[in-house]
Amino acid sequence: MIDKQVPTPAEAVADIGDGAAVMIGGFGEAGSPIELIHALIDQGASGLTVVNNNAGSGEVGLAALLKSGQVSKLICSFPKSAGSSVFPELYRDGRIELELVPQGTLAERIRAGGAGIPAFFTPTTVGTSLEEGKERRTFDGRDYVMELGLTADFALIRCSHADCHGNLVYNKTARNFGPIMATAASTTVAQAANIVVVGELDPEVVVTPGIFVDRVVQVENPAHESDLVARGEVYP
Amino acid sequence: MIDKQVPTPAEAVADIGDGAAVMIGGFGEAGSPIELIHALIDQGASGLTVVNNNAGSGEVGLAALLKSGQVSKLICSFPKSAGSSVFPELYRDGRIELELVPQGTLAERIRAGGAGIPAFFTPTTVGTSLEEGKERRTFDGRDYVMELGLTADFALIRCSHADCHGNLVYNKTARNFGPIMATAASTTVAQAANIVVVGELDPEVVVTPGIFVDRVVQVENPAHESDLVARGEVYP
Amino acid sequence: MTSPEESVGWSREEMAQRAARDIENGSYVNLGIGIPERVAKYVPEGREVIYHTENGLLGMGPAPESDEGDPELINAGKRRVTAVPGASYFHHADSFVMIRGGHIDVCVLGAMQVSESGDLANWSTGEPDAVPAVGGAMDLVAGVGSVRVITQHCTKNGDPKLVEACSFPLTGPAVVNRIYTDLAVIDIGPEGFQLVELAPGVDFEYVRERTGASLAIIDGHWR
Amino acid sequence: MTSPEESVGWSREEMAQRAARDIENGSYVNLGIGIPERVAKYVPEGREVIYHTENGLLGMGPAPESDEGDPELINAGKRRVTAVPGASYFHHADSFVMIRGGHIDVCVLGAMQVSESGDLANWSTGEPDAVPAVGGAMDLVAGVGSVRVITQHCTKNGDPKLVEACSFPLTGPAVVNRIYTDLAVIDIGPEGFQLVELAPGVDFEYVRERTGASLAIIDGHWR
Repeated sequence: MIDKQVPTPAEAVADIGDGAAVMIGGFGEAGSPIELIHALIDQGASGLTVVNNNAGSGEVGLAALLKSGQVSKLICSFPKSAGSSVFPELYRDGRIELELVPQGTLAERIRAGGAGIPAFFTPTTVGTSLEEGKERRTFDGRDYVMELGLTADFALIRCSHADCHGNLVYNKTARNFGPIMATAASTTVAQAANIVVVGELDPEVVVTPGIFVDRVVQVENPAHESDLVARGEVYP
Repeated sequence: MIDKQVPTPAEAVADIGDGAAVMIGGFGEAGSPIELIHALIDQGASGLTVVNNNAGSGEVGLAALLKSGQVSKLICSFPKSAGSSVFPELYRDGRIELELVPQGTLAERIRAGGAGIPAFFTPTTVGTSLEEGKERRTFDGRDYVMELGLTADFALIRCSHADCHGNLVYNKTARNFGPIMATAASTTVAQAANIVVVGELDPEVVVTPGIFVDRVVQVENPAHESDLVARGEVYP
Repeated sequence: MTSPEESVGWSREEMAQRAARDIENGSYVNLGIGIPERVAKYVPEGREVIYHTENGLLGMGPAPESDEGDPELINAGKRRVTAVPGASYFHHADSFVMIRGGHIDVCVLGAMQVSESGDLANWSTGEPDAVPAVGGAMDLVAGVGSVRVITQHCTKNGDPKLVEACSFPLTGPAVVNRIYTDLAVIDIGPEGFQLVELAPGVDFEYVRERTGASLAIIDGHWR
Repeated sequence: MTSPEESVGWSREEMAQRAARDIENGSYVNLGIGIPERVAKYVPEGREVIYHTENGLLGMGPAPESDEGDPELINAGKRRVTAVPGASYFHHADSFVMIRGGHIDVCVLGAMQVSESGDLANWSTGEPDAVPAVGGAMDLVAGVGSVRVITQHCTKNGDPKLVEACSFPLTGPAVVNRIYTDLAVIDIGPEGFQLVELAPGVDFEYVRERTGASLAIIDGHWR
């Protein structure tokens, strides 16, 4: 009776409003929910804050979303890529705000957001320019900075298998930010290459329990960003 | 060439010294590394600080370790059990110190200790007597208390399958504290019912990666605490 | 103070049954040890509810048929349970991500006292020689969306358990949303205890006499 | 300042080879993108080393034979890799538990500058119009047991990269343990740069001239 499946990516992202904070899974192309991102481009919500480790490549997926002008702020650890000039151009033109966060701090802030932890201390960035504006504190003779948990209105992630309860498993290094983003968003949307019947996923191997997932949408043969970029595709 | 297997529980715990902090896995009997605990009793180290969610039952396993007088302090969320008077007697006689920590805070403190997070904020205990001595702070209009990460010299845990790299998988709700304790101890010792060749565990289903485990020891038919208690067994 | 009258109001099973009526389809629920556990079996047909147990299982099913089961498949009360299709296992830190992070919709707990502002006391009598044990109760009340309590309206001595201010140590301040007693269903409203429903054969005055703080009726909000 | 002489010292491959000699059997290692990646193929036979890539894989193997592989099995440089027997996948928060929690024994990184107190600058030129990108570098230097650097001794312009104080923004202060350059192996000792070993055909004076801070010889500690 619990059935979180929605028929199409378009329906899965239909209620993302202007100004929403959207976490988008993936490290490079692995785990990037391209079809959901493209649906968000079609949908047109603007003034978005996007959380992703990177800034996309080529002019598809995340890079295309940035290019569309829908994103006003990017929270990110590594917004450079060999294959895209989209973000650098927006950034140099002052058309997008960047919050640069070290990768491990980004991951931990998302995990904290999902865990009801409003803040934590980390050694990362102590003594660097990225420490600016953060509170420093000493524990056991070592210095740490305080970082805040990060939450979002939506998370868009990609997995290999899902069931209608929202239980998810991932493929190899496509796991990356998916499981933690699923915990940190008010509404989590997962695109899955395969949707299986409830009970088919072994309870010992479920990576994201269904409690963290609100919608699953089947995308049977998801695109690989590198293929699209290699073919010179541009979205839309 | 990497081979973390040691032949016996006795050898696996031989270097636990007087005054050591020892995390012991398990929630009730599920995941309790009884054979490692019994080896620690035989070994005789004293003045131990033990971290476990409970205080054991009957007079075997954790309860027997407490009864042996080797433990000077217990960090714990629920030191009561229907089946044991060991802890209450020690506690009322002032022969053991108790640090009472809510279960979720205990888990998060252990996870933080393993993650290099010295402190974090949580809403749990705000406005209660267990808040005493903790720093309170407001984030976004809600009050939280600061809790410190918890580490230990040793972790003793129990799993179902291990390989010689120390990769572990668990059985059902015996997973509980094992994976986080493995990250938080300088030396982690895992007893496994089955030791399999490296490569046999699917990389997608490994719960504790070998990096967190220092020693694995095979205990082919581990005792179940409830069986021992039902038979009225007493250790040693 | 009046002594409890066994023949009046709901039985323990009926209290669990009444609480079960409020469990919504599709919700994620954590049930405390004791009477709250019994809620699961009374959830009306046609609703699918997923039970969380803080020791690392989402999708907990009932106790196994025989005395068998797996000693490593237990609930927070350390009793053997089963896992339903769609279940998942996880470690303790992840389990409390679900609780502290606000992902569990409902928990149902026992109580020693509840105050009119929703303070809950259910973990300690505060007696100096008692062994203190808190478990996951403070985490649950701090993190779960809707905190509901099942309790006798009065203690064995006839003292009210619904009070102006708790005398026992708190589990959490201003955390309770709804209380199911043998006499009534009562919400914590903006102005304190608020009657939602009376048990059969019990009238408002009867409940008010046995409540240690003022009890309001909100028009049309109960029958 | 002298201009770089191509014929002198170690090649890039030899620098990687030299760094590989110091990777101990059984260690857990994270290799940065670029030259550091090449260290893996030179680890002496008879040693088993487990490679971590921060995007969620412990037990990373070399690139797949063909151009095939799996686009979802990549390393931190976003290139396709393989997984060796005994590998495991995990999410990003767990991956940085390994890094921040001090579980990774060694990382080998590139550098723009290293100071005599072990400060590392390797993420930004600090130019105002550059797109800043930090990735996992700050986490690695803050958490990994031994931080080692592979770098040319001087820039293309012949300026020293081993300096008294970094002019570029820091990745972390006092974090570097050992530096492998084309000219020498140098430790950060209690009193600054400390020569461990000279590349073939390079003498101490040659290295000292090209080092932007004092360089010590510890008796018997190099040959």
